[in-house]
Amino acid sequence: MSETATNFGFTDAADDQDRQQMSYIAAISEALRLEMRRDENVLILGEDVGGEFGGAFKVTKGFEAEFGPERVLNTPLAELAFTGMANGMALMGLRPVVEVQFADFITTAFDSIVQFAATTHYRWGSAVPWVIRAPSDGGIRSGPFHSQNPEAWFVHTPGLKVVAPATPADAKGLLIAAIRDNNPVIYFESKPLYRSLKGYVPAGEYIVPIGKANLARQGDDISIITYGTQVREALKAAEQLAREDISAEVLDLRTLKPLDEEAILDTARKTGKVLIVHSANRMLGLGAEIAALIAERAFTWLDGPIYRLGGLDTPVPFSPPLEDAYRPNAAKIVQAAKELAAF
Amino acid sequence: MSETATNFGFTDAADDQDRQQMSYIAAISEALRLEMRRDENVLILGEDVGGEFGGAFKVTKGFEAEFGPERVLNTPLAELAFTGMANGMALMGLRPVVEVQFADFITTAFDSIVQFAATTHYRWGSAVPWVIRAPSDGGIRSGPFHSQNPEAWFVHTPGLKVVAPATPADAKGLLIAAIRDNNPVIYFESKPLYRSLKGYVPAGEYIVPIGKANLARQGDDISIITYGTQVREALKAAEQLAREDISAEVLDLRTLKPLDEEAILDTARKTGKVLIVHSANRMLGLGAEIAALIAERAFTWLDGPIYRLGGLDTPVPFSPPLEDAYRPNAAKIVQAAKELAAF
Amino acid sequence: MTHTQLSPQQKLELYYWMRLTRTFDDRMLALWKQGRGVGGTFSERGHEAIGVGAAYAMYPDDVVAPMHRDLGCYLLRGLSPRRIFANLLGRETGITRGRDANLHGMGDLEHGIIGFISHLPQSLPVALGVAMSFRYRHEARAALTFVGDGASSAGLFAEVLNMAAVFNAPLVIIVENNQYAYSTPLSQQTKVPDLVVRAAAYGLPGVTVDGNDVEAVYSVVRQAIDRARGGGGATLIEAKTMRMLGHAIHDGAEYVPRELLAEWEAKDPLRRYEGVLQQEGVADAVELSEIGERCQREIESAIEFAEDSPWPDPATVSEGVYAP
Amino acid sequence: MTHTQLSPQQKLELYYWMRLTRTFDDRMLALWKQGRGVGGTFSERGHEAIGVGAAYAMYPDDVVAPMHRDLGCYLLRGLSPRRIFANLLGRETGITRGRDANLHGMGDLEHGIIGFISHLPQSLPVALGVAMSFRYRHEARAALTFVGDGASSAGLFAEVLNMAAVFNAPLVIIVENNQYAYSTPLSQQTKVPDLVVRAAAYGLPGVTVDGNDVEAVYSVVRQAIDRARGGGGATLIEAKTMRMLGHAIHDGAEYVPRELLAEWEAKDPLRRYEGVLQQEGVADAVELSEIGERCQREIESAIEFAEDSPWPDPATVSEGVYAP
Ligand SMILES: Cc1ncc(C[n+]2csc(CCOP(=O)(O)OP(=O)(O)O)c2C)c(N)n1
Ligand SMILES: Cc1ncc(C[n+]2csc(CCOP(=O)(O)OP(=O)(O)O)c2C)c(N)n1
Ligand SMILES: [Mg+2]
Ligand SMILES: [Mg+2]
Repeated sequence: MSETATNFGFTDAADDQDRQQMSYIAAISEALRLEMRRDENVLILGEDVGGEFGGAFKVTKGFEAEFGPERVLNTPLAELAFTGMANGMALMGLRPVVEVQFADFITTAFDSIVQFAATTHYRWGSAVPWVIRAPSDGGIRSGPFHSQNPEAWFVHTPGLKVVAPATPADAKGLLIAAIRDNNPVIYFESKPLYRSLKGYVPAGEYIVPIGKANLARQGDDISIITYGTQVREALKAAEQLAREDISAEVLDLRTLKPLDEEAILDTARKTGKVLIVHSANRMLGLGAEIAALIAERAFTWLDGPIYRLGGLDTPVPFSPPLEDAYRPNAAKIVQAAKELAAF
Repeated sequence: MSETATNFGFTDAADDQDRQQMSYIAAISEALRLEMRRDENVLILGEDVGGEFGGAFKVTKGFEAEFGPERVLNTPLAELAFTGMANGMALMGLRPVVEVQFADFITTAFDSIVQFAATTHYRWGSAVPWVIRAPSDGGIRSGPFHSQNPEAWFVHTPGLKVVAPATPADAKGLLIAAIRDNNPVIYFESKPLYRSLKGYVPAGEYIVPIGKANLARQGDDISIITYGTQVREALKAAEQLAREDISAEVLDLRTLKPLDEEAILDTARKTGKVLIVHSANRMLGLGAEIAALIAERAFTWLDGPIYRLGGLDTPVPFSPPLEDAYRPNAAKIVQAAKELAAF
Repeated sequence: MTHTQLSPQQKLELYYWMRLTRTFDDRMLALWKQGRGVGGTFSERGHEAIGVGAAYAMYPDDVVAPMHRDLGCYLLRGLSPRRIFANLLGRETGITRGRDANLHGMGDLEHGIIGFISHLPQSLPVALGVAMSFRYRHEARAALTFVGDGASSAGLFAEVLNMAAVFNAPLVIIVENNQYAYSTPLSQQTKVPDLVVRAAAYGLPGVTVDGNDVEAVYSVVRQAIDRARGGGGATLIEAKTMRMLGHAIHDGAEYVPRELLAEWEAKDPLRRYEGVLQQEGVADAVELSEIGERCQREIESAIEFAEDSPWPDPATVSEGVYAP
Repeated sequence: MTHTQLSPQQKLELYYWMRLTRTFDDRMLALWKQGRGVGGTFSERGHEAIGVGAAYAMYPDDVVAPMHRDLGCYLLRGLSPRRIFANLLGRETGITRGRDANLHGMGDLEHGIIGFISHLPQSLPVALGVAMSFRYRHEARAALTFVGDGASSAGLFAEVLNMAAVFNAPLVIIVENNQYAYSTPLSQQTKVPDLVVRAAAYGLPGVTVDGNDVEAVYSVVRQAIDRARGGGGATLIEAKTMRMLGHAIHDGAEYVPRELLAEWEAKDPLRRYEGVLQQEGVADAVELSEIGERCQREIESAIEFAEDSPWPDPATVSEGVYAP
């Protein structure tokens, strides 16, 4: 097997001073710390987030010492209630940032999210400004319950916003934007990128607006539309494709709800050939909405079928060869892109 | 307002002897009764399903008298636990049919469905053969929490099957098929059709196979692909369109997971113009998957963009003018179809 | 139980709110029978003393998350009968502007009220969060919420009791034990006839109160609120009562033994309080019926207002999904 | 607590299973440290007496839904160390054929075992359903399941206690109170130090047992199972113990006071039982170490088997999502 066990890289988030090479997870910690310093209404809650421990991934390591236990609230194991509690706090003007230990456990809080938080402003006009941080995605041999990508459920739910950063800078900028947004925002962070992806992160206040995609690479022959962990794979694939004289554009969605429809339609219209990629299960994954959007509003520009590459329609398997078969990666993207380019 | 309050038609399910004019809800009751008589392993559980009462919609009225309280089990108000209980029963070879009082409350049982039931056979090879009956859809002025169409969440989840009958005959035949299926099947029944839709229902054992769509009407110019309550609207629309010389084909999906891909592709290839309709929220509703499927595999046959008509991307509003604005209906289908036909 | 001393004026206020609630309820039911309603609706007949007594015990800066049988609480906290009726009828002038149904979603933070959602018992963690926001800001305020006997079987009830205890939250939870959850009697819901025993299992104090005695309700809730506001933490109160009509308007409740209803009819909170007030010389029959007439007029004018109110404009249907 | 009489042979069996469990655990940890593991894994050090004592109390036709610290239970119910090790290493020969991770998903109905899922405490309602299937078929069988102190804060725990009582289900629930849920000590999890008090709140009998005393565990579980099989309904048992290592393999558990660990190290269930057996003259040190060597051989051969086993074929990845 090529990949070894990573144990999710459970170590302390490096307090990286070199902004050129800041890790994705350090960028998350920095965003939280800055927002908590800026605004007393921002607090953190979830299982094991407090104490010296600072969360399963150590994102809030040191936070209790700086902000005190009231602002870094260790909760009992009760996702439905503590997310519901965040609803009440948010209604009273606080800005809770809820950590679900793994994105997989967000289902336990489902009612508090999709029924209460998502509908409240529409029903009686009061805002529920919270953020749920959900460590998602796999490729690290953690099996069906620590590898999930449940974003599609929330994208389907009116009243929520959903973001999924693909770079350290976006991890920071989107988290700050999410905390300042007046709506419930689910922030899907990528476990596989935590410590393996480093890059430049602007210092101080840095906001990436919700709803704006990022054209991560320009190209002419084909558009690869993706987000989260798969952006890195798509960029790798695009380099490979370039060597084979296929010019691929890579659009990193960054925000999954609301979608940046113009950016999606622009790239589709430009290249006429679209490949959508995500780690989540393919059937009715976000790729379906993007394909449907393009098939409706960029139809006359299309020069080929719209391809989707997603996780297979199985639970996420544990064993390395199975998980590798399950997940999209650069090689699979290259293959699909070549097929499409040749159409 | 044209429509008056219906209170969901809360009366006893008619024991309609005239098979030509059997109501949709009577067909559901009949399927349950027949299956319980046939197989001792079939039992019913849920809130208020037992006693003289027989469920919020009276589907199981008289069942306790016939089958006894052990087979018609009134549960405490605890969806997560009683659905989890159904998981355990199913593993031991029983065939529980769970009634969630309204489809809206299925979210309360989410973990037991999407995490346990959906993954068990893949993980360790044991079958979880249950059915959840979920009374869904609106148009009857019951507001955001008694009108939902949550099927997309489950269609996205590998390991589940999802059906949604549009006629009394299918209500019977799909329920029997669901009970006999060795997998967890969510059966979305349409509240608005309960007593307002009547039709011929075959007597005795009648099975509509899971996974097979029904070409409800043949046509040449445009394909309307839909399911559940909207089939009736689509058929009405098709008649209207016929009067305006547009020949519309109506495909009733019947099963939402697994999709009858061939039937979908066949109609798309035949007419080259596709309009997808459902009551559920449009964004990442089932229509997205169908559009994506067609955009990938029937691309060269398409003569126009793929249109989707869904519920608006809002919670389901209560007030009649708002709910009417929210929901697709025959008139809106006609309008969209004419636009598409003219493309 | 020693009642906190109430003045005659206060007693008359309690009576007024209960009477207003009953009048609202009666007129609503009549309207629906005439086909003038929209969708379904819930009666709170039999629950008047709980909603009113508890709301009367609140301080102005406290916040409440009521459930579907707490009309009296909404009224007392300041939602006008007009806006509520308009809500029931789906009008633009209703609290939810036609977005939410019957008593759902009637939230208004100006009045310290959290809107209700169907998913039981979702109000509980939200009220806990409100309480925790007070704790967070070191404000001496309390949150109050209600839950039914049926909904107390939902795990969320236990999660909230536990967290309220762990966090020493300024929260008061009132179980309205009305013996039934829809058609399901308490004996099929749980093996413990006294739901207050759940308190101890999570380390909270628990109190039982006669839910048909408005002053008793007022008194225990007031004590619990004072305790919460003073930093003493959460309390669970079980108010025993009876759901006197069906689960909702369409339900004839044939499954409820008629003797049980007769037994509780004799304990009707409104009639009973009329007796108390007359016995104590607070008011005579004439004065009470004057209050009744005043309530009648208010409700009639509310109905008129609601029925004359415009429907929401369908063009606005997509507005408000997101906060700006 | 009078222990059901165990024969010397039975006592040695109990010892063997605890020793096998410990040996498995030790070797697993060593393998992981050497980088030969795949993904993460959980140690059950300290929990041996609970998993083994409880499983030993089961009848062959009973069914168990274990959690992530019940390795001893899986072994005793008949899952071979080979298949378990192969599962840990993601091999085709593992119980889940590479589909599920570490101790998750190790279900095998031939052995009366329900596979575990992460979402806590999902095993509880499933075990309740198993118990209800026995009741439904009028079979004198019981279901047994385990839950952690942390997971007892989840509402599902309360829902299941309540439903088990209402339905008089033949179910035994064991709370493995090991003082911590990941980094969270019990005092931050709940205000009640004795989780067994929850039983009364739902109308169930509750029993506390020393979770480091295998015979005591056996005895109380046996009584509860007999009661369940005899139609007497469900029991909640709280077994007190200590999680002796980190939450999972990656976790050094620096947040646990070293004195607390030292205190519990002295009560190590395996060492302690060795003392009992020697004192009672059931076995001497030589006999015990012979058992130890036997366990060592079994585990080494299991590891060899697992490491030599083939990986699953990626072409099969989509197989088995649905039952035929
Ligand atoms: C999670 C959930 N499941 C089911 C329902 C449907 N339902 C509405 S009220 C009700 C009974 C509630 O009983 P109780 O809590 O005792 O309140 P009461 O109506 O008696 O005041 C049920 C089952 C719901 N609202 N929420
Ligand atoms: C619903 C849910 N939330 C969070 C987790 C993550 N998690 C795994 S084990 C654990 C702690 C469990 O503690 P406890 O129940 O005491 O069992 P122990 O590990 O101590 O044996 C947590 C929080 C989970 N598995 N399920
Ligand atoms: Mg009740
Ligand atoms: Mg523990």
